[in-house]
Amino acid sequence: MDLDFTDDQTALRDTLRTFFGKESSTAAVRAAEPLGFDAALWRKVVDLGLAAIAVPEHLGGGGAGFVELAIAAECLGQSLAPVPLIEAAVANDLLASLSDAGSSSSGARDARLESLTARAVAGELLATLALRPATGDLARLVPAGAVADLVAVLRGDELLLLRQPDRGPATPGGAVHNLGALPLADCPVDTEHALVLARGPAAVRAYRRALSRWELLTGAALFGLGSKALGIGVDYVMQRKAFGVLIGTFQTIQHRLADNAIALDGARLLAYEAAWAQDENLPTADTSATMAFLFAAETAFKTASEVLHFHGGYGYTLEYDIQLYFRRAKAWSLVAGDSRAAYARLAHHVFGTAQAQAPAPAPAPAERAG
Amino acid sequence: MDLDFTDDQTALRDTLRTFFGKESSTAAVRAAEPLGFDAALWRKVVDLGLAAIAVPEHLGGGGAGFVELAIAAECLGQSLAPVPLIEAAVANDLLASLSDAGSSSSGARDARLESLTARAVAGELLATLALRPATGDLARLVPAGAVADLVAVLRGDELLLLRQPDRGPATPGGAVHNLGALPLADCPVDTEHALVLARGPAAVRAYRRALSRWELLTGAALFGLGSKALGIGVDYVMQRKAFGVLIGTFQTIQHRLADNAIALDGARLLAYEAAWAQDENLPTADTSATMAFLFAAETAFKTASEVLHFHGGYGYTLEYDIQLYFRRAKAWSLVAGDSRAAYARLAHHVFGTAQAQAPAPAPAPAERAG
Amino acid sequence: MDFREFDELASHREAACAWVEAHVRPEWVEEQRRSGTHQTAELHTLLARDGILAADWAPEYGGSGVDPGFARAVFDELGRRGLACDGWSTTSMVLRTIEHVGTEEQKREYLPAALRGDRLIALGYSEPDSGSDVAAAKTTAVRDGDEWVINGQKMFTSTAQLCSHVFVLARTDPNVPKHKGLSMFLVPTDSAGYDIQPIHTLGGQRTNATFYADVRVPDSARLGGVDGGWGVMHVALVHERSASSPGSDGGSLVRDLAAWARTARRPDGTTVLDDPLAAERIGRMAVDEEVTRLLALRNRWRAQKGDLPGVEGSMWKLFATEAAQRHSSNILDILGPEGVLAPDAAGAPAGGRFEEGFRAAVVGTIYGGTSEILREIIAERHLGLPRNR
Amino acid sequence: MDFREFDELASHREAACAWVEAHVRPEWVEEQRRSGTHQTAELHTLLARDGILAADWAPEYGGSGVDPGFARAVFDELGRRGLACDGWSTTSMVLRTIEHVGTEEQKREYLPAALRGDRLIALGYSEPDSGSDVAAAKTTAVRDGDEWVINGQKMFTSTAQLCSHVFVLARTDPNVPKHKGLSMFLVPTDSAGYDIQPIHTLGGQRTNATFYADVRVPDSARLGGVDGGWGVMHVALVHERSASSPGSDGGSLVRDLAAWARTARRPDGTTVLDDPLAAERIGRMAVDEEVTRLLALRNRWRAQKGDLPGVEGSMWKLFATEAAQRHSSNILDILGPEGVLAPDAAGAPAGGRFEEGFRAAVVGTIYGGTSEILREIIAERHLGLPRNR
Repeated sequence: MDLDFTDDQTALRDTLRTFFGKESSTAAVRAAEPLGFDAALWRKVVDLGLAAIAVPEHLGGGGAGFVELAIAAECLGQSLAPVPLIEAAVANDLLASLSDAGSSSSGARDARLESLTARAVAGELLATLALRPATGDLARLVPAGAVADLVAVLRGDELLLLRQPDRGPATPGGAVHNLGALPLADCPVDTEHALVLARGPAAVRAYRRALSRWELLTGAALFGLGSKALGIGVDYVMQRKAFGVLIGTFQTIQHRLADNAIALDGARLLAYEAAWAQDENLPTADTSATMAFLFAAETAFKTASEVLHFHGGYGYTLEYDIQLYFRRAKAWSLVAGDSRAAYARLAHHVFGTAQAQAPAPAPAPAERAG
Repeated sequence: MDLDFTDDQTALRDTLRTFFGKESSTAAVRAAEPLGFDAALWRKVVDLGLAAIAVPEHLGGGGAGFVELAIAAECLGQSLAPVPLIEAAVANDLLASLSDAGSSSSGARDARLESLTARAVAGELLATLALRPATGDLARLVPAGAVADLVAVLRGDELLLLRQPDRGPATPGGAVHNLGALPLADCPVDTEHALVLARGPAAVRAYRRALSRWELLTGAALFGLGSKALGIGVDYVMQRKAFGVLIGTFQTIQHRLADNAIALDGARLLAYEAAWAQDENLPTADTSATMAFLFAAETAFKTASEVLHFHGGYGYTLEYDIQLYFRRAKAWSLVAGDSRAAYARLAHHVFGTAQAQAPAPAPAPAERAG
Repeated sequence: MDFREFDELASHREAACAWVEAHVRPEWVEEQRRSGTHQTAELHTLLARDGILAADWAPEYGGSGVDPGFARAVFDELGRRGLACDGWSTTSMVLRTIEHVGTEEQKREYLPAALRGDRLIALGYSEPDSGSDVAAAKTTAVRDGDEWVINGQKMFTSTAQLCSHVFVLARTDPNVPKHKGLSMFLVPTDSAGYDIQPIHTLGGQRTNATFYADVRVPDSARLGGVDGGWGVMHVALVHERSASSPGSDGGSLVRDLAAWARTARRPDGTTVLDDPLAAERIGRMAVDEEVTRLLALRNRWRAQKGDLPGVEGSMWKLFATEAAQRHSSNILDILGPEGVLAPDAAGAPAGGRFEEGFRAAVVGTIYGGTSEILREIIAERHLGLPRNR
Repeated sequence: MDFREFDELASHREAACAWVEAHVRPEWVEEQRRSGTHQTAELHTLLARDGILAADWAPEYGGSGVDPGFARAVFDELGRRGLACDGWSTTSMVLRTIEHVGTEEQKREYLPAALRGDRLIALGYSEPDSGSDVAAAKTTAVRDGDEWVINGQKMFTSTAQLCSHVFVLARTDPNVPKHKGLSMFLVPTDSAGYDIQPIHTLGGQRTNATFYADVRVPDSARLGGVDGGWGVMHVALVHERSASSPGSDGGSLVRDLAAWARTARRPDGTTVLDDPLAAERIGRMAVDEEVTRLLALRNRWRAQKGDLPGVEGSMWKLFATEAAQRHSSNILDILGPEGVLAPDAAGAPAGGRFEEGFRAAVVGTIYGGTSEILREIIAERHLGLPRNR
């Protein structure tokens, strides 16, 4: 047991905290709204190799693991950095593992996949992942879908890679205005030109593993978001006075901040446990990831909501930063769907019979009524 | 609009509050545990005519309505009176309405039903209602089942009246020890000797209406319980000191008590609205009753839990009264099943399509696994 | 007991709908959303013209004799269609306060003009350094002959950009305990030295900071006694916290959600409402809404009997606004990923009304007394607990 | 990073099971429940005989050299079977405190004897008028030559009926601020003037009031400095709040519920776990349990590094006990009407363990520091917020 980072990990965290703190000020975050994408910052993130940090070295990546990615996600969350690092990292990892498996096991190398993977890992192309299976010919509300060149999506039992020639970091398109200022977009599924990454159970397995990894990294980012929101709250209640005293002396404020602090410590432990479990390839890795995601989502939202409330009327103004955190706390988790359904699925995975543990991709969306 | 009681209702409340306060002290409540039935008090309640107060006068009842019954239930709840007044009142009302309908409409008078109804209304027999349809030949955990002479129960689409010759107020039997010290018992369904009260949709309708009335009256009782628990809490925090001050000055205690006070006012309004809606025969009467029950159950439990907690270690001792309230707050509502499922059904009743509003009796219990 | 709502409301619904159909232009809703100004001048003029503003007032002050039930039904119907009248809301609170504590001259000066639609009054209580602790106001009013000279700054002076007056809380005696040295003034917004700056909010509404630099008002602009401002503001606050009528919040988000859940289908053909996890939350919300409605009903009943529902108003306000926050958050969860879509996004459920509602609900527990202040009021006045500061 | 639990625990599980199988008599569980005394003397003797009590101690104080992993696995396994060792829990907290602050003589006097199973020590902090505000203790200890004379009353002296000593907090200087005039004493329960009265609890446990009338103890019974009792008790409290090992709570109610829900069938043949409304709550509880486990893991990791996990211990204790209350209540709801059945009722799910767990969970947020005290510790020491009293 060792709950500390290694020295390298500590150094990485310090570096990234400084990097994101400097490059993703709240002014920069605001400037990137409503699209939620800062192309210059993305370039720098790519140059740091962050989106391929967990890709094996022989495929051009950093050869590190998910603990390192979780560190990056935490720092991204703290600064609300408007870059799709999590999506790109997960998609790159997916492409790399499929490309690697293809070249090593079957021998039937897919040159197109290898080339696209290499360019994604090198940062020339931005890849992302649709969090829900495609319905019909559309992948709905894909995170980073408005700025991605490549989109991995499950359709039926095929895992497809879509090329979006009309979009990419340089030419964002199709963005839909949303609560979290996320570069979401619907992505048409053009099966003729799509690359089939995998079929059948292998496709579902690879897709689910990618979803888990997205969950754990988003959990880490939400922890980062929540911890920063708590810090903003502590600072505010230590400077704002009411009734002649600092509002930080009020018992209800103290107690609610304390509750949030505990939950955030729990969220942190869950996120890094999940990252470690991925790196160790443990059978619990997927349930750990879901737990990390769900708990961080609730904690981040509760923390940001309460801290916003403690700001009084100022919390409601666009001028104060806390609203940036509040909106994203809700939106970052909601893009993966209703958490209640996820809790129910989790119970089956943790406690269910083998039968109930059969792969069940995240539920497809309800069709809009009109 | 008039949210006040009539003068008669106010007088009834004052009388019953005094009556139950005197006759059902917490010493008496303790003495009646674990069975949860005080035969002497029951005799007095019968003599006051409370269990038949809503039965029409021409059938021997008091000719009053559900607002009056709700007043009685509230006072019972405040004092935790160990008598099955609510069950008896609902069952008597059910018997009276079926007996009345039989004698007036079809002309085919059922002498046996009339006789049993008359004896129940007169207080010679104690009638109750099974809250779940019978499974097989058993009605599980019937409230007051251990002390009732008569049990109304739905089996399939037949509404049956069971005679329990081996049980009754004078000869309690089959009681199962439980959290709320309620005279619960499993009641065998002897179809040969049971009286069929109604069949088909009429049976389901009558049963559902009886359940609704049980819900609204139990809601009123839970409001009474919760309001008394709040009173105990206010008294305690105004006399207990910690850190040199009354604990009633602590902000978190004040705020939580205030929240409970609001919710209790809401529970009271819901309960009396539901009672009024029954008396007025409004189409919303059933959903009102369910709302009153669910909200009062949550409020009573939350209030009793928090007040118990404010007692510190003393709250955990059997010597202090608050544990009596805490246990019953949970048990009184739980005998009707999982509230979550009830909320889901409620949504269908309030918002669902006509199709979804088809009668759906309360869910039968899960069979025990072992 | 009788829980029936004013029968008038039901009987006037049809007439109210007809009035709204005849007069309201649909683009006003979009205009309110776009501008963040939740008050529409043309609509206000029409409401005044047809005596709807003046429905529930005595004839000597301009009362129109229009049935109050009809007027309420009109506002209810406007709310259902997403049209707010925030400027009129604050104005009517102040008018009720004038009715309670004003001089005969003040009643004659302000009431008829406002009921004719010629006056809108914004609330000027909060300041940069005092929100919940509103009695700590630093804005000063110094007497100079028959005039008062006002200096200071107010925050969150909503709809002031359309108002003829701001109802300003100012310190008239700095040498006494803070609650005892305050007075209230009706400050015309065309006064020299008055200035206004917009503040944009999370919910999309525009509010304002307003500035007072040697603003001079006559003594007749003072409402209530010198140094009696705290009591005057209390009257206005009670009206604010009990100013509820069903649907005045712009309709029920829960009802709208239920309508969506009843028809939106999952890929397997079932409706969202068939999902027990959605239905359970919707059922819970329905109960909360009924509690909210009943607490509001009680306020109106109290008002009908001539009482000021002080504690009861606080209870309603606290419960309603906290429930609205829970609901608006739960609603987005039920909607799933589509829940994040903003009003101007294609495919946003109910045109983005839920997403907007989520952002707007935030302020409910702050304006007009934070939840913490209201809990304190209830603890002290309803439960008799000791003051904790 | 490495989140693996002590490998020893897994590798010792089999041996621990075998030990428990070989030595534990099933009727002890029933006896603990019936008597409310959650400590079994025969079991304690066996644990001592086989060196399990003394597993993690230095040889010079009686350490047995038994693998601490095996010992933990045994306690874990006992917990899973519903056997508590509450008397040993308090004793080991006090032993750790003696190890930290005791004199060499005290270590030699108490540690070996306790590790041999010949000493059990109850905690005597709370008093009738001081629970959370434990520093307000009124029990006095007055020096008389080489002795101290103790007078007062302690509340909630759990397992004292089996103990050789009570660890008593007493006031030794009434003329200084309350925290600064306290000292701690190990008071033998065979002292003249000592008395005990049982107190019965909602959870079915028996606790006690203990009385001290001119009880005389030698100065060597004093642990830590004169008037230094607050610091000594703080050490013990840290151990109490971090004294966590998985399953030491008697096993996981949630796991048991899940097992029930996986097999119990509804009339339509589906399992309870197939009910999304049940599954959702079970999933939520599983997350809470994992958070609890990780917070406990962090405490052990801190302890392993030689730190006293003060704030972290408070975090674990607060989260774990509040989660347990939520869970025990949710579990009854999921069980439905059968949830109310007590352990001695026929047909009670899991033999009534859930109903009992519901009643027992109540005390979790009270003993060893109420949730309110723990939040205050976290607010002040972790977040740096100002003291609010």
